[in-house]
Amino acid sequence: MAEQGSPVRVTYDYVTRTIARTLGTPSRGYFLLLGAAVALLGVGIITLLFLLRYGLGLAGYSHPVYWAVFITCFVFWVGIAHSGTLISAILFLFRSGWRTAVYRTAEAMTVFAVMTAGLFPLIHIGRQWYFYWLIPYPNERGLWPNFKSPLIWDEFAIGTYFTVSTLFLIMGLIPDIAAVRDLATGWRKKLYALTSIGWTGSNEQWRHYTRGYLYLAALATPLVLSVHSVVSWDFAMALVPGWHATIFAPYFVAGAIYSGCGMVITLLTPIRKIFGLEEIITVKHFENLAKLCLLTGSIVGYAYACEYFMAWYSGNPTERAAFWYRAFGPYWWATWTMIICNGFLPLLLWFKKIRTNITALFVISIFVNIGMWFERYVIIVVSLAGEPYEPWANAVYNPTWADWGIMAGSFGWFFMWFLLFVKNFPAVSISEVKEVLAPPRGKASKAHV
Amino acid sequence: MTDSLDRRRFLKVLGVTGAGAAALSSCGIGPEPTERLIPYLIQPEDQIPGTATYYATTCRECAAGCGVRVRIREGRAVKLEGNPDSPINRGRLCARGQAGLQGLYNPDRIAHPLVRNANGTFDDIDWDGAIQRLAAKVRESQGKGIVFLTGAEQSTFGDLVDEWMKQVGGRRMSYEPFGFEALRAGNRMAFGTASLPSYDFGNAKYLISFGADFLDTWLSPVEFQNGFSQAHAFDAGRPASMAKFVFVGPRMSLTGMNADEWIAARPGTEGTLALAMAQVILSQHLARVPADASRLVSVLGAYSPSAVAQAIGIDAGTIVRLAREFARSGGGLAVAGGMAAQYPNAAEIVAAVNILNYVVGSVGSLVKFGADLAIGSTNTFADLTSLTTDMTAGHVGLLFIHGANPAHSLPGAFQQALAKVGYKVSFSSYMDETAAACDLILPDHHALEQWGDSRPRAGVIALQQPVVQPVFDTRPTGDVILKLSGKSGTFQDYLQGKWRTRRPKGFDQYWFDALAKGGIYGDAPTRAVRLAQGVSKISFGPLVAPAVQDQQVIVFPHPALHDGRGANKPWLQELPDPVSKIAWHSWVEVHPDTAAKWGIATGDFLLLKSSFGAQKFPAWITRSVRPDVLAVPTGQGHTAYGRYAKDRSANAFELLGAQATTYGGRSFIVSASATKTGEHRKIVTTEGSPRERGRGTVEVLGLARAKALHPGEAPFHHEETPEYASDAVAWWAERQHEKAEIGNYKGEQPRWGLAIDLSKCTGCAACVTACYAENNIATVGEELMQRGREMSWMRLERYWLTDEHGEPQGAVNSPMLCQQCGNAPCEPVCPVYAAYHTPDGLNGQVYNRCVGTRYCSNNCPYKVRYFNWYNYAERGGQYEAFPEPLSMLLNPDVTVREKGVMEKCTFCVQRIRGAQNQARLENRAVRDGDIVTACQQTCPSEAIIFGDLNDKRSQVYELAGNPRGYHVLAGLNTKPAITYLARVVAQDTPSHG
Amino acid sequence: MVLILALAPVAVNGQQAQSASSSSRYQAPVLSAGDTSKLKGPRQPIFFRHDIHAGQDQIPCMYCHYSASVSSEPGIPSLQTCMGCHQLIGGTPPSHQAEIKKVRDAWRERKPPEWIRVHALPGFVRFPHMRHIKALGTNACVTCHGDVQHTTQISQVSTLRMGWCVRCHIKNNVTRDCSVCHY
Amino acid sequence: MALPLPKPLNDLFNPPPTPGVLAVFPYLDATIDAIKKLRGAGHTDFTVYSPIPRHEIEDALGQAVSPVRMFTLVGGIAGCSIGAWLTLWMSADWPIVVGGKPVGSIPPYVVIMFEMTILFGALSTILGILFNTMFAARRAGTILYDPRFTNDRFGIFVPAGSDKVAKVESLLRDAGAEEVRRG
Repeated sequence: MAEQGSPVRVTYDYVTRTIARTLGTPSRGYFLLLGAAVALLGVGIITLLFLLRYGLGLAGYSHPVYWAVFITCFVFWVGIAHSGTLISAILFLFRSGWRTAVYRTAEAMTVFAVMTAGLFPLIHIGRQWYFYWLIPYPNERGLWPNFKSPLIWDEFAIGTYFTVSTLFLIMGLIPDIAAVRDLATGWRKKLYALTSIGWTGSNEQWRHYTRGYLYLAALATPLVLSVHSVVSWDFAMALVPGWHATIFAPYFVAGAIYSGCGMVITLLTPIRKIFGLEEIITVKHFENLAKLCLLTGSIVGYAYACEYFMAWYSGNPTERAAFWYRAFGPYWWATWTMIICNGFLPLLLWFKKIRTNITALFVISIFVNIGMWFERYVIIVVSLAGEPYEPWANAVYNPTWADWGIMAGSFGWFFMWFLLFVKNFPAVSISEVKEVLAPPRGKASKAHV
Repeated sequence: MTDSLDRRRFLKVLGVTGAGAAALSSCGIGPEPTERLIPYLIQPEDQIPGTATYYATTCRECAAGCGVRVRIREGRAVKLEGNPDSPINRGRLCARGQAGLQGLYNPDRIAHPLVRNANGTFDDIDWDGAIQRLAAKVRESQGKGIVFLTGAEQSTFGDLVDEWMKQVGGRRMSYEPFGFEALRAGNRMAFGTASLPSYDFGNAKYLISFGADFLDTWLSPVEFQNGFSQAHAFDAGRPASMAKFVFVGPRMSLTGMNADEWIAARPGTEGTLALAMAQVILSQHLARVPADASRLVSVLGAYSPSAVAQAIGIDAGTIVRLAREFARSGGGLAVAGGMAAQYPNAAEIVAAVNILNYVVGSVGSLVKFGADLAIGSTNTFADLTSLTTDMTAGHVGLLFIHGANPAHSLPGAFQQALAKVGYKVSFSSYMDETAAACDLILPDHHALEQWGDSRPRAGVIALQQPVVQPVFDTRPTGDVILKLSGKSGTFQDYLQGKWRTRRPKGFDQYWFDALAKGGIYGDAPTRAVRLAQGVSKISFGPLVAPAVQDQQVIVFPHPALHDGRGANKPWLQELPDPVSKIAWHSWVEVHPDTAAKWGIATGDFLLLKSSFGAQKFPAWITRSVRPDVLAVPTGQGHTAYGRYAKDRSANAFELLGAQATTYGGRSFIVSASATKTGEHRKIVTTEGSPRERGRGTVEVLGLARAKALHPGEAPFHHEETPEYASDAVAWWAERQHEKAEIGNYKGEQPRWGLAIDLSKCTGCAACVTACYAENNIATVGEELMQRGREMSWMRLERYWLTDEHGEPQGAVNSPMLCQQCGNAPCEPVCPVYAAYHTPDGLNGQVYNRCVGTRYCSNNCPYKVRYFNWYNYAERGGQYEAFPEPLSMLLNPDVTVREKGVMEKCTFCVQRIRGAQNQARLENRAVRDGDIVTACQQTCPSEAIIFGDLNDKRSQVYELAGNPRGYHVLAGLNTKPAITYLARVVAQDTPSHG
Repeated sequence: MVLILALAPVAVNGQQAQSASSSSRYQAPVLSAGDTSKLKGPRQPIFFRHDIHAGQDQIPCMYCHYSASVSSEPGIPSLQTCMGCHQLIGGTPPSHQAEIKKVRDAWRERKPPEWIRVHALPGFVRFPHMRHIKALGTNACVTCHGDVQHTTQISQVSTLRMGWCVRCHIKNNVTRDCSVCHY
Repeated sequence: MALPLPKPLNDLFNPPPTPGVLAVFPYLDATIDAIKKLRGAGHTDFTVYSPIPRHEIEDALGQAVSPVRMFTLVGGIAGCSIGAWLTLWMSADWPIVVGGKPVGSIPPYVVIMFEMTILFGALSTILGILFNTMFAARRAGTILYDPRFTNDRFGIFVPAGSDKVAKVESLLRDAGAEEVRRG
């Protein structure tokens, strides 16, 4: 915001126009990026067609590693989806002002990440064409799904999360769309006129809007925490050593927010540069995000330590075997990638120099993403491969082109939507940025001067 | 899928045929094809559609002559089961026997006669043309030497061949790759008789096997295994419970794996050990020795333990101990065979072992001459060598080959010799190496399609009858011969004629009984034998260890593929070798020390170069072989023999010499140089951790401890629930149960359960193949198996038993299959109830409801759920498991699973439902024993018992309460329905990793 | 000829008309080619009429479908069974004679007719006929196959879908356990 | 901003125009002043435009708390009970035992209930906002509006008949409106 010594005076008008400018006609670079995303998506779709025709055998699965890259990606994207609602809802309840400049991006990211994550359960099941059997709909056979299964919990949690976060995003957008509507011309004006559903900013509208927004935030907050807890229960409810742990819910939530913040930084850095939003998204915002990373990252690191400690302290031979296998088994490289990226890297953020250096943050954020992907890979694949209950079960797991193809597709899908969004809707909240500005003061008398 | 089964080919069959075997995919995408129902022309009175009928016949997969009952559904043979009436296998069957079906419906069978044309390839020819052509050949080659080479044929067919050969002035020879020349020679040396006695393992009180793999390949494996498990199993009731079993040999085979003690004697010194033991027994008067044994003193004098210990490679004390144990047991049985009977000095070894039996008086009681085994009566290797010479010299104008594949297993000289033979005729049903080299192929019926008999043992005549219509345009060789020899009638008439001579009066009844029982089962009187005169003059060879220059390479018969005849059957190819757990390719066994010396790891290729041939095999590094010995299995390395066998790995026979041994046999040990080629392959193994790591997967008890157990004791209970928790757990279980008492789950229900006695299980894996056959389990092939995608619902886990030095003394084999848990972890996680608990206590798996989340498998601590990664039933698919006509052996009562669904063992639920339906029809309850699972039915050692755990009178209930009983991973409170009975080992301080 | 005309209307909706007159012994209608084309269900290679055999002549179902009461499969009669009667019976109306001739020809040529399957269950469903007949009696066929005795050409009358089975199981208060039918 | 909308949406979004005065204010304080003055002059149903929500304005207007919260509450409770019904009834409809657990076991179902609570709570909150704001719009009728209100200007529209217009105008000017319009 308007800090001392900032070159331009950030006024309401400045905010509106700067942000509205981001919606201008896109550059060639933009189209290149979009093209790349769509191409990746194409790869994913082709891979999926192969999977449908020939079966999941094309992926790297092997007994007993029956979940692998697909579920890893699923958890990864669900994780990404978390910071958004956290920043917009929880920080909103905490009245922390700095969120205003970044929460729109985060929220959009959330929605698209959930859209991506939601695809994986459909892709990874053996008979994708029967996915609807998981939905409780009245059918001729008189059968219902099994609500005891964590997968059904997932379905409800993810479904709810997608619906609510989408509504939350749209809610926040309405006043801003109205703002750009009043500046726009041509087809865009029509579009915004429709999508702003008659917003004028009258006191009645603000009155209900603010209240409603508050309650939405209040609902979204426990939801955020629940969703990744439920996802974590997919594993915690199973008796696989390395999965079956009570620490999982908080551990996953922290991890999710950690990865989410990482992704926000990854996305904001270029947006800020390209759209010239330096005055609105300042270093201070990045620093705060970094702090959030530091906090959650430390929690994650602590969780890792906890897992190993409990494995040792419990004296449970299978637990011990599982974690020994993790750290020193054939998949040690994955484990150590995860520990270094998530356990140690965030510690750099203790230094203000690094916290306030955008480039450094950007690099770190990339590693955070990688680290968190590997965390899920380790938890899922390595725990199954190291199956210690049944000494005879032997695993020889290696991902194949099919795994990578689908994963690439998911990134394409995500970035396609994100890019489309930032060019067509204000990627930074107009009204809320204004809220944290000093309003134009002044008495009638002055007005006449 | 239904319409893909070409009904026309087998009987004119009901349209409903195979509807049961319809693939799940019919519920997938796309409409159902309109089916056609083709009625019988004439209803066979013994066929009820939808209901199985059983016919008794004889298994011809090896020469043991086990009786089988073939399960027929709508004219298709869908399962082979042992015939309880047969005294040979007593209703049991081995993996090779089970796989006989895949020989019948093999996709690579020769469908019609073939004749070689000018440019060396084969043309089709009609039967009449072929027979005329052959008749002409016979006429013109008379006097030019006619030879008819058969397999081990002690049968009416053999007689017919003999007659015909007499008629055309030719000679018949029979060939068995792993012959028994040494046994006969050794018996002649010791007792002056060349016949092979039958062995009574069942009543032995102490067993020593000098190399004889009587559980996997030696003589009559199923019979011996059945007897062995009786003697060796632990039974608290019996006075001399558990006969100790000692295995002497350089390599631990399936048989050796079941030993309580493994003596890795230096190859060739087995006989020396036997003599030394005999010497101890005589000198220390440990047994009441027969009078004439005194003549042995002179011979044995030299063989004092101290004198020979170094040569054998063990310390004298061990020899004395063994001798004591053996003699004192009052029922010691020593057998020599396998490797020990295939050394250059094998005859002496056998003679030595005979002497050992003789001095403790086992000859006559446990070693029964009189009830002689027929298999020994094949021609010797020397005869075959001379045949080769004749052929090379061009003295053979016409060669017939039936039921043998010498081109694969005989030395290369034979192949070259074949080229010199005027005209070669093969009766093979498959295009094996020999057939491929012949000029005319007249495909024979499969054993299940034709009449025949065999005389495996004096007093036993096993009858063989056609149980299905011929699958292809083939003809019984018997018929062909009769036609050629100008006789009228078919081979069936000929056979009946022969049988009629045995019982002219009341023949029809006699014949009918034989058909119903599967043969005539009599007992030949035991013949007393005395020591031969020359026994004192036998020179048993040097007492010092031969200086080992090169590595000794042992070539041993593969337990499943044997000499290679099993290699065209996917079930056998995919069946992991009981010891190495390797499938689909062969290997060379290397001791870790040797491996370290050469710097090789498992999977590295070793080039073995003997003075006769060179082959390369991937190394399998194991302590189950002597450091100075390399061991290679036969069975692979075919250059023909169909899609499953062709170009797979290397042929171990090619390492062996062509020179016959002094006793006319073939030496299967050869010294060879081993060099690392630098190539590496990922071996296809199902082996996980060879050590059980104290996870409670298998439990082992020392003999003393086991004996001390009294009924009601439960030494393993603490693993189930710790004392302090048991009350709480019980209360909780009760509450849960109450809450679950609703709907179908109300009231009295059975709880199906299994009891598996690890003291009986030998790890022979017959159950695995039986499970494949019963449950339409797909074979996935080498590539997928390498990626750990085998579908075997039942797997055998082999955990080494080690002595204090960590050297393997044997292994515990534990069949691991779905435990049908009471509190199954797999069930609650399934989002669509595809995995659920049936009222009768099974873990139901509803294939057509499964969407394939695979969560159930992740949550299964036993890892016994298997996923269909591809559509293995897809016509012409890359991984098609049942290519025509293999699909005909699909069990109509079991769904063929589609891609994307989870599958697993359900205790043969189709058999359970079948029995329940039958009982309902007869207005009665299901009785204990009505339901027999496929694995239980076939288990040669009777280790598996199925039944209702809620039925206090059932056998399984009793076993479940056995003090040795335990549940795998019981600590997880999964409440498995399978009770394992702990393995009991003779030494009292067992350790397993 | 007159007879045919007289009966023609009945033939078209023969079922209802006949089941009404239950007092007198059932007379299967004689049909002209035109009428038969209107009938539901697939046209079989031989125009076999259950209404004549089972209805008019009152041959019990189990006479031909011999294994329905003892086995899971009902079985379809072998050609021999047909010939058992049709050695002698040649049929009166020419249309009948024509069909019966087909049977005799098939027998002579040893070539059984390929019936088109009407009632088919997917491969993963087990339906033990004998248990259902045991429970519901020998006339229970109609519960699933419809009023065969008065049906001229067989067509599938019940959906044979899972819900249909389950409803009946609930009605009769018998087990709904999945593994009774699916394995 | 009139958009072509189908009835009845049209009535909802574009009610008949209301006569009155629209004032544009550059400053917040001036706006507050104006509001105070208007209320002092007995005006109640005027509309205040602002680019962002300001509590000063709310205070000045002295509005009651929005009824949206009731929507949230009701929605939440409904969601929770639907969740409970869904899980318990569906388990009881075809009782299947899994893992030796009770057929209807609450602990796992709590998750579903919770999610349904949130879902329905959120949905009905949205409905509440839409309903209320539209209701407000409807009551106000179509009133004058200026695009700058979403940017950096505040505005007040006072509905006034031709008799009162002049008075209101002067009042707003005094308060510091930089522009006043009639409509």
